[in-house]
Amino acid sequence: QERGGTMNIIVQPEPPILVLGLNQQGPTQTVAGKIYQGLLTYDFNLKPQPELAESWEVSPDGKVYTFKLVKNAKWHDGKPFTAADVVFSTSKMLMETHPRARAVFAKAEKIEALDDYTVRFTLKEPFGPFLQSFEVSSAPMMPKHIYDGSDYKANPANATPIGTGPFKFKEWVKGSYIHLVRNDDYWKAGKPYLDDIYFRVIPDAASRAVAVEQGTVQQTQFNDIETFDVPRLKSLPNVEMTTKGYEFFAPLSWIEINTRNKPLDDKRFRQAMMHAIDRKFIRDKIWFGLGRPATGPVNSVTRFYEPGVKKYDFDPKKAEALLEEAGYKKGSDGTRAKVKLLVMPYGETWTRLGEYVKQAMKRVGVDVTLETTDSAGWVNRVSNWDYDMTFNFVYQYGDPALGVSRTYVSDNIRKGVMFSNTMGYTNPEVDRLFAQAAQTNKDEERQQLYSAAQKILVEDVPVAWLLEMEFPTFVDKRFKNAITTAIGVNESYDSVYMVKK
Amino acid sequence: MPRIAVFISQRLVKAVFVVLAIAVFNFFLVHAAPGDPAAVMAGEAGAADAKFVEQLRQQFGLDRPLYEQLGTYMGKVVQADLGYSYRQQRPVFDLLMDRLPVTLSLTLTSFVLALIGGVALGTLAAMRAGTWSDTAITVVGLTAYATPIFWIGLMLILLFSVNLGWLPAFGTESIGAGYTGWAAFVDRLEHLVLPVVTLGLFYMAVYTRLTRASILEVRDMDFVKTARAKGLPEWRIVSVHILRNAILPVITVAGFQAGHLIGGSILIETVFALPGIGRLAFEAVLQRDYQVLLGIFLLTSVVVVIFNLLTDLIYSLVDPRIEVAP
Amino acid sequence: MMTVSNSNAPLLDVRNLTIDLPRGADRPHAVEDLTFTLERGEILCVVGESGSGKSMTAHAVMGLLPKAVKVSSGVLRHDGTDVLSLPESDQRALRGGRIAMIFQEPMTALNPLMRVGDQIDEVLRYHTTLDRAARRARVVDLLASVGLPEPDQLRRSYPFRLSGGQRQRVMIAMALAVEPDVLIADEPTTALDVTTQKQILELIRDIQAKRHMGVMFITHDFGVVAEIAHRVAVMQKGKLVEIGPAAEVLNRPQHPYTRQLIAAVPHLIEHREAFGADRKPVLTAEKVCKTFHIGGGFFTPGRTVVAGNQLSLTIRQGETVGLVGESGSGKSTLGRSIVGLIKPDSGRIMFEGVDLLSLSRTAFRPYRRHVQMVFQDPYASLNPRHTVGDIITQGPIAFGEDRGRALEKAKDLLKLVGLDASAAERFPHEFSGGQRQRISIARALALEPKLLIADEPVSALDVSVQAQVLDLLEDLRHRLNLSMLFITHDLRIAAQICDTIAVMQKGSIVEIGPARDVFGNPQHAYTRQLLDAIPGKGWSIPEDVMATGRHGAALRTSA
Amino acid sequence: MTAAVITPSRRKGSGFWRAFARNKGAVLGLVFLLLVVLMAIFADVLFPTSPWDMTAAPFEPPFSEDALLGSDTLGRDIAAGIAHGARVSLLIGLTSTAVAVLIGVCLGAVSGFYGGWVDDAVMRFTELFQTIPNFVLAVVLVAIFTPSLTSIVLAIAIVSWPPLARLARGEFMSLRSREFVQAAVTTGQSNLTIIWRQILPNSLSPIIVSASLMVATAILLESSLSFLGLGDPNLMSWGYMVGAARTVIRQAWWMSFFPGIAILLTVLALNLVGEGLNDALNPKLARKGRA
Ligand SMILES: Nc1ncnc2c1ncn2[C@@H]1O[C@H](COP(=O)(O)OP(=O)(O)OP(=O)(O)O)[C@@H](O)[C@H]1O
Ligand SMILES: Nc1ncnc2c1ncn2[C@@H]1O[C@H](COP(=O)(O)OP(=O)(O)OP(=O)(O)O)[C@@H](O)[C@H]1O
Ligand SMILES: [Mg+2]
Ligand SMILES: [Mg+2]
Ligand code: NI
Repeated sequence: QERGGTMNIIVQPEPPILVLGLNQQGPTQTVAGKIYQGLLTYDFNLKPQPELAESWEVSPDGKVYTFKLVKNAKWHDGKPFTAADVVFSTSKMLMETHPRARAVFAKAEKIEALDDYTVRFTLKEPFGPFLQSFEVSSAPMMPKHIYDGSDYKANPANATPIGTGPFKFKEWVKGSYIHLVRNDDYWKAGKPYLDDIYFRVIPDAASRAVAVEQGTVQQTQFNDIETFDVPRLKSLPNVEMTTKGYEFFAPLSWIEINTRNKPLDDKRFRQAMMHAIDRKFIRDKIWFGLGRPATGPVNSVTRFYEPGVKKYDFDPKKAEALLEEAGYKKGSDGTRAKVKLLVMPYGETWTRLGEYVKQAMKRVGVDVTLETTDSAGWVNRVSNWDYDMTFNFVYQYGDPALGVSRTYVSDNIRKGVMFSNTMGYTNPEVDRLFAQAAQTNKDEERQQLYSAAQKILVEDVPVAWLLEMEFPTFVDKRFKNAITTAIGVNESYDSVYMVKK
Repeated sequence: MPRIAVFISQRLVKAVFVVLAIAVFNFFLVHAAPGDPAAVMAGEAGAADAKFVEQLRQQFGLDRPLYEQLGTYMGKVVQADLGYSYRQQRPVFDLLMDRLPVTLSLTLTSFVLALIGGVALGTLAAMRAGTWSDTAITVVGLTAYATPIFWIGLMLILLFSVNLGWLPAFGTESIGAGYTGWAAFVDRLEHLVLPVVTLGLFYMAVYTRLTRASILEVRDMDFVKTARAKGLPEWRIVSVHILRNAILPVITVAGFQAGHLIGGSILIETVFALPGIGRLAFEAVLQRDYQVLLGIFLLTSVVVVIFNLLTDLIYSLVDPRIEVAP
Repeated sequence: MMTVSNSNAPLLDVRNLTIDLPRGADRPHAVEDLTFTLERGEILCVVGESGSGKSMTAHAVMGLLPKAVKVSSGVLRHDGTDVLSLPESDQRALRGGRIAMIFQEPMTALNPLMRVGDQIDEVLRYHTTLDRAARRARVVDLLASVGLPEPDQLRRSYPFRLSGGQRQRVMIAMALAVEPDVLIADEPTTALDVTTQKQILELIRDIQAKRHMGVMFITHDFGVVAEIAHRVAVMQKGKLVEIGPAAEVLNRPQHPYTRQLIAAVPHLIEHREAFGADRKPVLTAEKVCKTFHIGGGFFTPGRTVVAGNQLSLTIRQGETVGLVGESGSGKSTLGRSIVGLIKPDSGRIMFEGVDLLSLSRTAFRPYRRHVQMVFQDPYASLNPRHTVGDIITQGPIAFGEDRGRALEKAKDLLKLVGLDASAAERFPHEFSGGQRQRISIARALALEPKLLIADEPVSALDVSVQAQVLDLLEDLRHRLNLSMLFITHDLRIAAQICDTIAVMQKGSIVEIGPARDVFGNPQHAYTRQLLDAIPGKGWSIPEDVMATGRHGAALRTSA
Repeated sequence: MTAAVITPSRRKGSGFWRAFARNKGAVLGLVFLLLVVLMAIFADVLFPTSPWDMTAAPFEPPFSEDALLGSDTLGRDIAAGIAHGARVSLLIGLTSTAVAVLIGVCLGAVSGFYGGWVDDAVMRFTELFQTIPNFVLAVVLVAIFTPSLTSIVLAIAIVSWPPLARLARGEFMSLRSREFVQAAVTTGQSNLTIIWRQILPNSLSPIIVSASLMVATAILLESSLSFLGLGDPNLMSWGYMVGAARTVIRQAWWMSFFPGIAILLTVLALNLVGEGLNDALNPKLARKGRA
């Protein structure tokens, strides 16, 4: 392991700002994950690992969490990182600016610094996934001395982010690249190894693929590479592909169904959809082998997955039978019903998927009209319930209480809010199970509650689950140690090194 | 000289009104779109609650009534302030200035090359009207004119970057290569070749056609007969008498299209991943970044206005008659 | 640079020249078996109707024939050398060096984007070895020698700044730059005013005499021929029908075609009685003023042109009032004001006691049918997409006439103007210029007007056709008791058909009175100048030719 | 309107055809265009199934058994897409041109005929639209009103009419002062009759020529919009096919190549026909022949 080397990583789309406390879009996380750090990170099985916190303790009642911080961490401007920064970040700044952190830390009754390197969180009631909420994008540590008392969003320091991470912000040529350089004062001795990281903005998918082939960039992640390019790029001699490193996000894609509208309000219609759509075909031909057909609301790589749920195999006959039973008879033109499908504006693949769903549903007599819109229109329409069906994919953030329940519980039916229960699905039993499971920190108990919830949901089909998505990460073979944890490319990369030939 | 000054100031006054009208028009157009930047950012964040969106709206000034927003905006525009992009956390003017060099170097080089090439080819074709070289130029020109510009771009990348590996496929420079001085300049030039050729090819075809048609028209005019009767050599007749007169309509069209090059550059910048105004515009539409979009509209209309003005000035230089009838 | 010449040979010797036209043209040869010579120190006038091949001959001599047109046989010698067999570079040296040419249209014959001095300089650059300074001096000399004022400044002007006459002088200066021995002038004065024409003719004659050049002068105006020709060649349909000394051809024409041409020339003999001042006035214009503003914007005032300054005029029942004057003097403006195409700034136009200018658009409409207009250009005045029948009936239909009746009447009118009734179903492009002008007249008459405004109705036509149309108008006037305002710049024509003449200059009527008085005893200096400028005054059409040719052919319809 | 152009006179009509036929490229273009139209009309006969149907395995290369020109990423037949796409491309090209011609000619006619402040107002309005780069405006319009057949057609029309308005204005202005129009005024015809019967038919030739070229531009515009992902997702159009296939251009050149060629050839044919029309209808050449 030697020092030196420059890594070029694709970032797409270009992040609006790099201050992770203020913006948590995917690309922001990838770039800012090298600048900022969280207290913890997670291994591939989602077990907490130390980062800025070197150790932690949980009280037996599950209400008090005490973290010991590393002692030698420094902000990029030279100021020491202390418990005050943790308290400021979690109790003040993120409460203002970070919707996900807000939901978690609102459960804390008290957040206090016991000394410069000890922080104690006291919760109002036990919260199962509390320890799952400390990786860099869920709770990035922000410098108190810069932000306290200022208008966070208008702070002039936002242009030059200051974190504790292994890489420092150097330069940002908008529309072109972001340049990070090694933090020589990094608190882990001898690290990082790389000299520079360039994040390059390449908006066109074909160009991104060429960039990988030509070796101009050494890493791509998430959906940078369109699915159809994956098989080809996978066989390149200079890069390695992995689908690991997304366990924390564990994205799950589905057809979101507005259950307020006819005929989608009928459970049998939704079940028929599950039978009419060939998810293996989708995985093989649209996602080119990436991902696994989803069986229910929880991704099988995360915690509390329940395999024993009702199975929907691809069976158009069964689908037709269900439709027949629900009273949707074939009309003279062979059509049973008409619905609209709003295609998600996040790339070609979703458009292809839309076209596939249209054809698949047509085969069982349902006429699907495709609608397209740009991302603003999509968010606007979905969050205001102005749609029949659309696609969506949602991250699970390591725990059903963080990333799963929000989609299905009825008190999260909130008009105008994206990623809430926009389907309008209500089931009191499901509400109860999810609420109870969140409030305990006994894993066996939680497993039982979540299994029960999963069984009900799979029977009800509030959304038509498609795939447990996998993202391909391509990394140049000369670069080692890139993907080591469940947050994958959002890691700090302090142990990545380059093998010189 | 004062005539020119009067002429320019007269045009400028007109232009200011056009530009202001465009600002208002665009303001309503952009705000007619469903969704707003806050919603987009909420969608991209992957998680959101009502407070988050509310905060953003307040910050962007979207909670105030439309006429008030328009008033604020126009008030700023009049003071040459294009506003602030909260999404990008930067003044719109700075954003535009960042992107402008790329777009200008792309469009101006293509424009100049297309103009020179087009006029040269058009002249050649017209002077040899009916021969095989005319046919060849016309056919190639027509083909370039009829091919979707992005398709040409893709094919060129396929050929020159992927298969032959002669030229870089995208970007404006080899980032991190650490070139300085001359090497950096050459590097930038190399990156410009494919986009410029792609964009230029289409316009070259346009100018070739125009020049050819214009020359065919001028060729039969009386004063050309006079020049022949004077016993001048053919090259002088073509260059001094025919071309100078034939170029006028080409200048007019060229001036008009200079602004539209920016439109074409959206496609080119997308295909070749250039951080220019065109792509910024496209992203701004999708992200509902009102301020940036309005800024771009304003900037491009100013550019177009300036180009039209330049065209008229060039015209008045080439054509002495213009002075009398502005 | 003086050229040494082989003095035995004629300057230009054209033998059996035949020029082929491209396939699909109206005849196979532009010029057929043409033979003539041009001697030193002589002016040879070539006359003939439009399309007879005059220009083609000239272009062939210059080696400037259009690509599609080729000399198929014959010999063309210049000073003994066979021009047609010379290589291109030698031909080029000949062009502009020994043979020079000036064209009809001074407005378009000069490069609009080049200073006139530079355009002359070009000839010197390519045909002499003079250095820059010497060339400049020569340009100034040349401009001075063609009578242009302040040549040193004018050298730097662009053509658009010069008047038509000045441009034609520049063209002549350019042609003379390297002292050619042959000058070909293709209708050099046709586009000019009479007064300017006179000056240019004099200039050409002077220079020709001074330098002992041979001049081939193409024209269709026998007045001009009479003015300057030493010899005359007459062409018809590509063939030379008569050639001889001017006096012979003009006064004792042999070929019937020549006789017909000469007979068609309007004759400057007043044969009209003074018109009775007791007749009822149809139209009275009082102090009509019109100023045009050209250009201008927010800041610039632009240019103003006074096209009508206190114009007063009376037209009586059955009277023909002629409006003459140089180009741009405002003749058309007055005519258009009367028919309501232009709104004058002030003044009154009284028609049967009503002031037409005070009427609104709708109130004016009923009066439109009483005042009709015939336009100058027979090609532009008929809608090419409508049938002749449509064109004539549109007016009556607009005034509520039944379509069938209107068509019947249109057919009668066509017969009246000497066309076949079947013409109604055809389109304008199927007719010749003279026939179209008849259609125009029929259209004007369809509304049974009391007053006819004819704005240069014959100036776009060939002489022989001109005569026919004028006779038609004359005839109709008698038959229908029409009043007419006849606008023309040709004093011969005015003299021939007008009872009263009004002379206009720069927007004002400078003299008005009975034709006989105005022509016989002009009062205003400008009128005298105009009359003085009429070419070929000294020549009168031989009586016998006039008797046989013209009045016999008066109403022939084959224009 | 077209009836006025193709004059009832047999001689004139045949003259037009003769002039048109002299231009070999134009005839070639016309023949090709007719083939495209036929293909559009008989698309349902040639390829009875919907072009969206996945009839073959994905990524089949051309000349394979069940897909003559290959299949696309979802196994849809490229040939069927091209045949059905002809319909959409032509439909969008023609309707948007028709709308643009309607707007342009109306505004241009009013502006050129009445002159004065009306002209000034209309021209300022036109300038406004010409100052905004047209493709940018089209993108914004389609994005804002969400991509659909109507919004695409309207957007293309909205960005295309200004040149037509200028052309029509120029024609109307010059024709208005022509003597036959003044003759119509003096014979008491109403403004409407003059605009409709006298001026319009005579100004149509250049308008038809530009319209024919505009159809070509509209097809290109539509494909560019599709390329950026702003096409109507329910319509199989050539532009959509290139746009959808561009990302797999490396693996499957045929997916964007054939529709690209279809656009290229159709646009080329339209241009050739436009030039042929120009040669045949150009009043200048016609006048020359007459003099
Ligand atoms: N460029 C050309 N191509 C083909 N035919 C031509 C061309 N120019 C003239 N012609 C034809 O050649 C013949 C002679 O034309 P020419 O110009 O010599 O007549 P002209 O006597 O000069 O007539 P005008 O008095 O109208 O000038 C006419 O039939 C004319 O139609
Ligand atoms: N519509 C117009 N706008 C501006 N100026 C005009 C207009 N019509 C005529 N003029 C100008 O008014 C003056 C008189 O023009 P008019 O046409 O009446 O002259 P004319 O005597 O008929 O000349 P010609 O013999 O050349 O026909 C000219 O200088 C002309 O340029
Ligand atoms: Mg001639
Ligand atoms: Mg006049
Ligand atoms: Ni008589």
